[in-house]
This record gives sequence, structure tokens and C-alpha cells, in this order.
Amino acid sequence: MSEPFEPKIVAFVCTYCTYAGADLAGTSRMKYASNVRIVRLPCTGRISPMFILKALQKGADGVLVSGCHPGDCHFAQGNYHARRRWTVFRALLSFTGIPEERIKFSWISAAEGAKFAELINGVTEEIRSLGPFEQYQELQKIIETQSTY
Amino acid sequence: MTRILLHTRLDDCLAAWRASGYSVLAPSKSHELTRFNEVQHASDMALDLVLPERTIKDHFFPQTEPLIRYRIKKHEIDTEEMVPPELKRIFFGVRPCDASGLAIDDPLFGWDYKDEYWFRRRGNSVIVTIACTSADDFCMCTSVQLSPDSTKGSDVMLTPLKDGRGWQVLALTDRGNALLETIPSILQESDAEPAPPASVPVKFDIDKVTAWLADPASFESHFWKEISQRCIGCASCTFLCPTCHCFDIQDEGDTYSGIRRKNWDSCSFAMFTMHTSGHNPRNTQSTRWRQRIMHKFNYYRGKFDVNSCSGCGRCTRQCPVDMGITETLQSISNLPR
Amino acid sequence: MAKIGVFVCHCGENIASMVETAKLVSTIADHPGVEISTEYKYFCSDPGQETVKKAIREHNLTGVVVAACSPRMHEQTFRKACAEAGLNPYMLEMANIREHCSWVHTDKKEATDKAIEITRSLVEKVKRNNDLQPISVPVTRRAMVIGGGVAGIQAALDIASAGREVVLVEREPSIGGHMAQLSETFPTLDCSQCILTPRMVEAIQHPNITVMTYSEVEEVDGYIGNFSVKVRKKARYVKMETCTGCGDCIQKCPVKKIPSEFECSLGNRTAIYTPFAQAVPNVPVIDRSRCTYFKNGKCGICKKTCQIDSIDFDQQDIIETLEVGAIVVATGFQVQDTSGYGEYGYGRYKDVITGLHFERLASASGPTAGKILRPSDGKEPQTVVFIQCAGSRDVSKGVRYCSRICCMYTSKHAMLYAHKVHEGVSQIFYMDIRAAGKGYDEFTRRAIEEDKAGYIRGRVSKVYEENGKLIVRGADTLLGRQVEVQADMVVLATAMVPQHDAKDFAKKIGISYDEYGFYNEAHLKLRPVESSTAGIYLAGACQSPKDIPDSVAQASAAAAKVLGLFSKEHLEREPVVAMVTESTCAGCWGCATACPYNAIDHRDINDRNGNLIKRVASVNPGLCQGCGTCVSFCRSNSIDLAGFTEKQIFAEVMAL
Amino acid sequence: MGIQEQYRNEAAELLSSGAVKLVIGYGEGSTSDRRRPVFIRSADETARLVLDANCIANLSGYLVPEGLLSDGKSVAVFLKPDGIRSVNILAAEAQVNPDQVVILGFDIDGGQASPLPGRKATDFAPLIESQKSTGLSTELQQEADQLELMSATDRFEYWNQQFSKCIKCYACRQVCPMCYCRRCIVDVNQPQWVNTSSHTLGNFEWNIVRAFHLAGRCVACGGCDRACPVNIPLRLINHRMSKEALDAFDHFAGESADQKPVLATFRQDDPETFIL
Repeated sequence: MSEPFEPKIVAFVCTYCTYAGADLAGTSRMKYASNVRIVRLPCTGRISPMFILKALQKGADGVLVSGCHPGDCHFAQGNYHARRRWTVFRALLSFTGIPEERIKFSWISAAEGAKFAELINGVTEEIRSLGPFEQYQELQKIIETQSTY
Repeated sequence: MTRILLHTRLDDCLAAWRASGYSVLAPSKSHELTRFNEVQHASDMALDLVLPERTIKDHFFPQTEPLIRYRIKKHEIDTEEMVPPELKRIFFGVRPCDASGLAIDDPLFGWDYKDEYWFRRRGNSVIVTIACTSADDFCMCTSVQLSPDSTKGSDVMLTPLKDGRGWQVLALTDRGNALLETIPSILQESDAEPAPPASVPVKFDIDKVTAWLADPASFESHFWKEISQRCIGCASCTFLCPTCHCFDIQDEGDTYSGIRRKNWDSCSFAMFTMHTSGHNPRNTQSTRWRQRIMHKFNYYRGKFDVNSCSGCGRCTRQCPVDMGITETLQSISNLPR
Repeated sequence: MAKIGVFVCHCGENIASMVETAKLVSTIADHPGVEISTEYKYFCSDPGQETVKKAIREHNLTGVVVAACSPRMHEQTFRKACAEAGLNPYMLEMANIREHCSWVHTDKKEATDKAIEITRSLVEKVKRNNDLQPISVPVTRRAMVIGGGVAGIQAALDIASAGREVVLVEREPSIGGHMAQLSETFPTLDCSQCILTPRMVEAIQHPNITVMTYSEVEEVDGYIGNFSVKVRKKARYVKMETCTGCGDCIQKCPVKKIPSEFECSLGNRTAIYTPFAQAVPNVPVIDRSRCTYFKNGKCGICKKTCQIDSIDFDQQDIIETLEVGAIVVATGFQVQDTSGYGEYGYGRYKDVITGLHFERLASASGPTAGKILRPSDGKEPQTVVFIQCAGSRDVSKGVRYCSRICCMYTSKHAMLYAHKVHEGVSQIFYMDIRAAGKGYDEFTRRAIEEDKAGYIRGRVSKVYEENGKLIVRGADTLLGRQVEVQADMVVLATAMVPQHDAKDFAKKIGISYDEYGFYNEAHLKLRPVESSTAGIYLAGACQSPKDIPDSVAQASAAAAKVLGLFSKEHLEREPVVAMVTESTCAGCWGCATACPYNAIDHRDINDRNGNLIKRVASVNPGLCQGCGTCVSFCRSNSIDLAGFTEKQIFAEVMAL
Repeated sequence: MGIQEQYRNEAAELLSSGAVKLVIGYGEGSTSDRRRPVFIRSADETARLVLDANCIANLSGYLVPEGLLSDGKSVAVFLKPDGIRSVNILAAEAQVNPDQVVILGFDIDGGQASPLPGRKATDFAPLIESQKSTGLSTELQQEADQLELMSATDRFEYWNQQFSKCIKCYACRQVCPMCYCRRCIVDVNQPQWVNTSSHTLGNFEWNIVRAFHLAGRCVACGGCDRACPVNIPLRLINHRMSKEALDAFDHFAGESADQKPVLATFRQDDPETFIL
């Protein structure tokens, strides 16, 4: 390998807390790894598990899902609903062999710019050390090659 | 005197074929499923099955097949055709019903436009069939004018020997002859007796069935509702069928590129005939089941003069609610005149 | 066909110094559907916006991506620019390449690549945006204020004085709330009732205010501008219309020994009663559970006494449905039950009382006519110990928060005590003195310096009785030693907690609450008087512990919010709301269960003859806030969120 | 009188009294150990009903088709406890009116079918309650444990092999009483969340989505597992979801007809140890 592995990470965040937290990291000129692409949603309640699967299909080596702390949801309850879905979906992914380490969940408030920057660095580092998610990416490759039958 | 192949020489046989550039596929069990997989040794094969769960159709008309790769550019779309590779394949241990299935589908894939994907694979493949000496409750080849030792669709026919040591070998086609020429020293001459074919009782009167189906009055018969009441509308019968051949074209990809694919489709699905408007001409399961039966034993027959059924019985064997062609055709043939 | 305009902003050097904007512009120009891709130093400037508008008009753009700062910064700016150029404002997306990119990365190539990906994915999203129109909702310009304490009265008066109708609902027989119970108020020491009762009278006499006392809100339906509230008017058994409040019935009522709630059981009341002499309205109620007539059908003395026949034993509760456009919740607080504090002896020793008891003792209209007398023997206590934070800031047994008023009222109590019992000694155990407020610190200083309030910094471990004296044992952490104080009376500064039924009530009206049951504001700093539900506002201690000035201020703020809402006949709302695909909805109601706003109803789909074909979900756009929780629940994708549709998000992800 | 005789009589009684318009039960199948669903509309047909230890299918899905219950008339159905739980879920999700469902309850134990007393879903509440306290199937758990012991990589490979067999015949979906959607997510093509093609990725996505949609709703009747023509151990993935719902949220699918969907509700103190 000539170039070191740079993981591709897709983040699904709510606009009111984590997106704003990322904005704060920006306005505070904190520096963090550039591997994460953010998809902005109104609320974590809007984040469907399908998003995570599609991100993996698109070659993400890791996925981050983040929203308001419990009790802080702009929509009062969206993150509580999201938390249940994540609990179940995470168990499901893990059971099918998608490593838990690759799918991260966090609460980041609009005030936690520093936490956001740290998290991005931490997650990027962890996924980098895990290496590319070849097993899943292989599934996509099979599609693109000839039918084996 | 006929030529025979002994079980003990099967590995030599496989080696010779591989040396001649063939890959050999035979029924085998992997991950709790019996199907045609590539095999290296005789011991990999599961030849004592009445039938593997999956048909060989899968290897000629796969469940999903890439046709065209496309790339979306600013002002145009680049396309690249994807054609199946040239692979010399031997299907060893095919049952007569599955082999017949290929022959039944040949005219469909070639009547107006020659389906390159199907015929390229057909041309590259040699079908080595083993006649059936046993059958189960679901076998029904004899009811559709075939038999446990039917040679239809086969290139080479193997008939088990009575003494169980091997098979009588008979080449049926040029392809079959060519195949046997790769193993002249492995085959031997023998007068060993062949085992009698399995006894498969006739379960319905196919002539009576086809006559009834051809009667326009039958189309609206209450019979269809009765018989299909428990049908849940899955596609396990169609997808396990050696002759079902319906497909759908799908584009799959992202913003930048993708692949146009040919995917199996099934008349059992409500979506099969769903119009964009929301109207569905076959909006009940009974009309879908009627379509399946009519297609196989009326329309297909009308067009190609053959029933689109080789009597393998998988539709009933695997049906989650114990339906299938046998029960329906039996009921039709028992209908009062 | 999509014609997307992409406008890459340099933000001076803020973006351009880290992102190679020229590369971004040219790469995006090559993207399918991009009609024009261009850059400029400041697109948010007037000439910048002009460029965007011109491009929209000249190229007939169907969508715009501004690659610049956060949408939280300039989305509105560019939406407006789009609208001015004739493009639906919702056909805009902001690619955040400043806060999320140029400001946080240090490698130009990485930052540029990221900026390209961000922008590209939003181009794909915007291709699938739809024209959205703001939702217009009619507003019923009448408000309901729930809770007739000082906050509720203030909110009602402010709204009413601005010319809007108000219904003020109070569950007790009289408005006034806790403030009516207080003696003097800090930091001015004016008499609580003297300043409150004129407001109470003003409220009941105000032509725009309908006061409904002895009434409870049963159910709230509807949404901002259009609430329908069911109020239960509890049977008073006294005719409001005719009663003159002469009080003869109260005088004659033979059941006299009922501990008075208003007096914190320091005094008694009768079965037919008004909670206090200055009650508004001055119409008594019959306490059915205590009344002899209701118990066994005998008595009826009040009825016989009443000269105008205002007693009606046959009265029933009445449910009244009121249409209002806004609701102010001012349901107040209660004091924490201190029975868990066995070490303080509350409940065991009669002379261990709460601050609210002390208020009644110190009140001129109270059971002792303002004399500080011990409940046990009616003697004047010579030493009073005050224990602060008896429940507040106590993780183990009480509540974690500070009740905010106790430092001040304890100082006040010490002062009042000193004024009434000149030789009396007051000792105050405290953790910290929190006296932030106008004139507050000066007030506590005055208590210490002029009224000899003895402050001991430390916690009390035990209160016990010895030889008829209460012994308060505690620590003086400043001196670092144990102290024991002999006291004649101990006053606990108990915590302020939510009403016992606060959570149930919140569920009833559809607002959220915190772990304690205080009602959540929409944003602690920026939207402190709005609840999480549009059109429902908060005032007073139901939101968090507050003193009178803060309660009144918040009430006026809530009133201002209500008046703002009422300033138009129609209200425009963001069109980011959920919508149902009726043809595929299976009517499982999972979305309705999940919706935090009860915004999803059932809708019947009938055939031409009126026969029910099926029932499907239906979103009330007036209630929907656009969180999308329903969308990710729906198994069949039959509900979607405008502005963040499945198609949009899918395209965004698939372009990454 | 054996259970079959008893239930035939009851079915006849229900039909002849007009209490129900239809009895959904089991009849002889194409082999001696196969039973197939039968639909009995008159008392004189009840001799076709069979009830024995081979009657394992969960028939509750037949209650759902549009129009069956719209006339307000009742239908009787043979159900094991799993099927009764399904009816509760279908009622909770407004797909059937439980008042229109007459349950002919039975259980299979030790190779014998035995009657369960009760006619309405609510009658079986104590039974379901005791099932909940007993917990999920230990056999399934042991099987699932085998997978849990693998490394994630091996587990992925295991499912990769399993799902690569899938042919998207949707027998799992069609046989499942919970899959009553008018339009399945796989049939949504704007956008195409689930790849419709039956390549391993498409199969992977389909099976994951179905398991997720069944979370807290699967009653482990085993219908999908038996229906799968390519023998994918769907029971395991569904069991894992049931376990999560029970462990994390104390949710036992089909406890009652007013049970809220586990993913449409929450508690403020739901577990969240995994959230950073």
C-alpha cells in the first residue's frame, strides 16, 4: 500500500444539537480529522436505520449517528425514540457481524464543540485502526462484477 | 454391451474433465442447502438425493444478472455491455425433470430474439443426467408426459446399474459425444443390467386439464378462488421451478454509476402486474395463481406446444402452505364434466 | 431537467484560504444537472446576493446550492434572495464548507475534497427538493391562562389589557395562589396581600377576563392558534350568580374543626368556606367530603341560613369546552413534603415547622394575627433556628437543584422575627447564601447587621427534644466544630417542588417536563417562556423555582408572546411537516403513537356510497413540528417529511 | 373425546349458531405429516378439520386480508399461544378487531395437541404472562449463542453465506402475520432503499430490514424459518431481536391487545450504555 488508509465516515446528525455543535467547533477554529461527511437531519428521530445501510453500501468504513442529549431534544422526544431504534438496530448489526466499533452513537449538544472535535478525531482514529470495512465493501464489489452463476 | 461408468472411476472422470477445461457442477450440500455447486471430488456430490432443492435453471438464468454497466456524465451516459464469460461447464447428476426444464425454456428464450445470456450458457454446458430410480411423494413427471428416465434436455444419460456399482452411459447429443471422448479409458464395456426407473404414479389426466384450461369459460370459474384460498403470494414455487422464466429489469446504482440488471420476477407477487396508476389487473391471489397455471398449461402450450412444467414437484414440496401444481391439476382433472 | 446553480463563497479568506475554490467550482460544474457554478468573495453581501438572483433569473435555475457557511447562519438570507428572484425559497440548500470544513481542517487537499463531496451531495439533494408553501393557520385570538397565582394573574392582566380575551382557570376556590399566603415579601417587606389583592380584584373585574375558579383543565386538543380546552367546573354547591359573599353560611356551619389548607393546618375552617377572607371571588364552596349534609342528609343549616337561597346541593360538575388560540401554563409549585427528614423532627415535634408555616404565623391575617407563637403551646419562642436547604441541593434525599427563594425568605423570616420579638435570637444554618437579585444581598446584609440574624455555615445533623427544648445539633464548618443550639422553634426552608400532579397535567396538555416535573421551556436561554409545544407558554414556578419578581416578569414575557401570536389573524408556519401516502398506509398507527406532538390523526377513506374502505394516518400540519420521528418508524415508507424527504436523503447519501 | 373431535364439534357449533362466518383451521396435507390451512364455512364441512401435533403453522395471518372482517362478522381460528400473541399484535396495530376473532386455542406438548381454555385473546392473558416470565426459547438462545461466540468477521461470513442463498422469493414475508404492509419497503423504488436484486448485498439488506421491522413484533412462530426454501436460519436473527426487546425494554411481543409498539414508545431511562 502506498498511501496510508484514510477511513470514510458518514455522520447523520440532528440540526439542533450536533450540527450546531459542529458549527461551534468551527467557529472556535478547533481542528479535527477531515474524514467525516455530515448529513443534516431535523432530529435524530428522523434517522432511519436504512441511512446507515446505505452509507455502508457507499463504502463507509464507519458511521456516526449523533443528536441532542436525552431531555434536550428540540422536538422533546425524538432522541428518545431514536435511542430505542439504535439499541435494537445496533444489536441486529452486531448479530449479523457488522462490528459495533464501526457504528458509533453519541449525544453532542450545541455547546459541545470541543466534544464534537474530540469525537471525530477519536472515531476516525479508531476506524483507521480497524482498517477498511472490506467485508461489506466486498458485497458491493460482487454486484459490480459478473454473476457467479 | 453398453458403456458403463463405475462410481470408483468418478474421480478420474472429474480430473479428466477438468484437464479438458471443464468445470464440473453437481448437486452438493453447502450451508444447509442442496444445489449445483462446483465440485472437485466425487465425495462432494450428493447424488442420492431425489432432487436438489435448487434447480440447474439458476445457472442459465440466474436470479440476478448484470446486463449493462452505466456511468452518468454531465451530458451523456456511458454504457458497457456485460456478457457472461465463456465457461465450459458440465452439470453432472442432473435429474431428468431439471434437464427437461432447460429444453422447455429453450423456445421461450429464442422465439423472437435469441437471448444471448441463456444460449451462450446453454452452448457452453453439457448436461449429464442421471435417471431416477427413486421418487418421493411430490414427483409428478409422469403426469406431465415425462418420465424418470426422460432424456429431454440431456446431453448424456446415465442410468444406474442394478448392482449399484455405477451407471450405464449414453451420449445423446454431439456435445455429449464430445464429452465422452475426453474419458475413453475411464468408461468400460459391460453388460451389467440397468436398474428399473422409479415408479412415479400419474396424478392427473393432463389432457383433461389442458382441455378444461383451454375452455374460455374456465377463466372465470369459481374454482380458482377455492383452490388458491390459502396461497400467501410468495414466489418460492416460481423461483424453485425449473421452467419459470419471468424477469424484471432494474437499474441499480448511485449518483455516478450503476448496473442494469435482469432479476427474477414472479406472477405470484401483487407487484408483478401493478400499474403506475395504482390499478392492478391481477389484484387478488386467485387471479395470480390462475395466471401461473394458465401460463404453464395453456398459453405456453399454445405458443410452444409444450407444457411449461417438467413435473419436478418442487412447487408443492417447498410450499409454505402445502399448495402446488399437483393439487390444482388434480382438482381440475377431478372436476365434474 | 434540473438546472442547479452552485455558488461558492470565499467568505473573504475564511474559506478560500483552506479550500481551493476554483477546483471546487470546476469540479461541481462537471456534475450532472449543474447549470452554473461560480465563486465570489462574499455571497451574503448585497452584490453577492444580486449575483445569485441574477443567475436564477438568467438561467431559469430550478435549485440553488450556496457553498458557504452554516445554514444556521445564512439559510434565511439566501432563501429570501431565492424568493426575490422568483424561485421557491425551499429550493435552496447550504453546503457548509466553512464551519464544517475550512475552519476545522489544516490540509488544503483534504479540505477541498471534503468541500467537493459536501457540495455534490447537496446538489443531489436540492435536485429533489420540492416547492414548499408556508402553512397558514387561523388564530383564535383568545387566551387561556391556567393557574391563578401571581404569574397567572399577571399574564391574564397583560393580555387582557392589550385588548384580547382571556380565560383564567384556577382549581382552588379563589385565585391568589401561594402569594396570598405570604406575610411580607423580600426585599422590600411590603405586605404580600396588600400588593396582590388589588391585582386579584382587577383580574376578576376586567371586562376581557373570564375567571373560572374551582375549575380544572381536563383535556387539551388542537394546536397553536386553535386549541380546544375542556374545563371541568367543579360543583361549588353555591350559586355564583347570586351569592353576595356575606359569609353568614360560614359563620353558621357546624363543622368547624377542619384544618385549613390555606393556613397550613395552623388554623381551621368550616365545611362551607372561602380559603381566606380576601378570596376572589368571594363566594364560598362546600367541601363535600366534610359536609354533614352530604354525609347523611341531615343539617343543611347553610341553606336555611342563606337569605337569598344561594345554596344548591344539587349542583353538578359542568364540562365546558373553550376555544382558545394560546395557553399560558402558570400552575405553580408546592413545598416539598419534609416527612422524609426524620432527623429534623418535622411531624414529630409540633414546633418544627416549614417556611410556609412561618409565613402564616407572621401574616397579619394569619391564625395568630401576625404574632410569632409556637404551635405547641402558643408561647412566643425566644430562640428560633432556621435550617436552610432542607431538601434543596440534597442529592441523597431531596432534590438536586437550588430552590432559589429560601435564602431570601429565611433572611426575611429572621428579620420579621426580630421585628416582632425584639429580644428573640435567630440562628440560621446555611450552605451558601445565594442573594443574587436586585436589592437581595443588601437585604441579607441588613438581616445580619440590623436584625442580628445569626448565620452558621453548616448542616444540621439532628433535631431532638430535651427538657421541653428543641436541641439543634449541627456543624459550624467555618469554625470547624460541632454546635448545639437550644431552640424554641425550628423553621425548615423546604424545597420548592412541582405540583404533585404536574407530570399528569403535562401529559394531559401535551407539554414536556424534566426529571422533577418542572415544565420544559423550548430553549433554556433563547425561548425560556415557550413550552415545547407551539402555542403553549410557561409562566412562574411551574417551569422552575422562582420568586415573585421573576414569576411576574416571566408572566409578562409569556403575555408578550401570546400577544405576538395574536397580532395576526393567520399564522405562518414552516412547511417542514410530515405527509402521508394514503394509498400505502396500512393504518397501524405507529406514527401516531410515536409522534411527540399528537399531530397524527386517523382519516377514514370512504367509497362513493360512504362505506369505509380503510382508515389511514393523517397529519395535522398545524400541530406537526417536523421532527420526522414518524418517518423513520413507518415500515412501509408511507409517511415522509417535507424538506427532508426519503428521496432527498437517499440522494444525498448516494452522492457521497 | 379427543381434541380433534371436540374442536370439530365446537367449530360446527360456532358456524351453525351463526357466531362465526368462517373457521380457519388445519386439514390433511399432501403427505401424512403435512397439514394445510383450510377454510370452513359450514357446519357440515367441519369433518375436514384436523388437529394434532403436526398443526404447527400460525394461521393468524389469514385474518388480515382486506375485507375479511369488514362486515363486522366474526371468524374463528385455530391458534397456538404464538398465534394468540400475533392476534394481540394485529389488534394493537389496528389490523384486526379482536372482538371479531374467536380463538380455538390449543398447544402442542410432548407430541400431543391439547386444548387451551378461552375464546377471546384476553382469556389467554395469564398464559402469555407466564410465557413472558418463562422467557424466550432456550433452544434458540443456545443456537444464537454459538453465533455470538464467533468473531464479528466470522459471524459476518456466516450470514454472508446464509444470505447469499436468498432468492428473494419473500416466502418469509408472505407467511408472516406481521408482514401485512400494503406496500413492503422493498417495493418502494422512490427511493430504492433496499436493493431489489437478489445479490448478496440486496439479500443482506432485505433480511436486515425485515428483522428490524419485526423487532418486538415477532412471536417466534417459526413460520418464516420453515417457509424459507433455501433454509436460512431466520429464527436466529428474529430471536436476537426479541431478546433485545425483552432485555432492554421489557417488551414481550403480543402481551396484550393494547401493547404499544416497542419502537414507537420509549422510557426516559431506557438503557444507553453504548452512546458516547
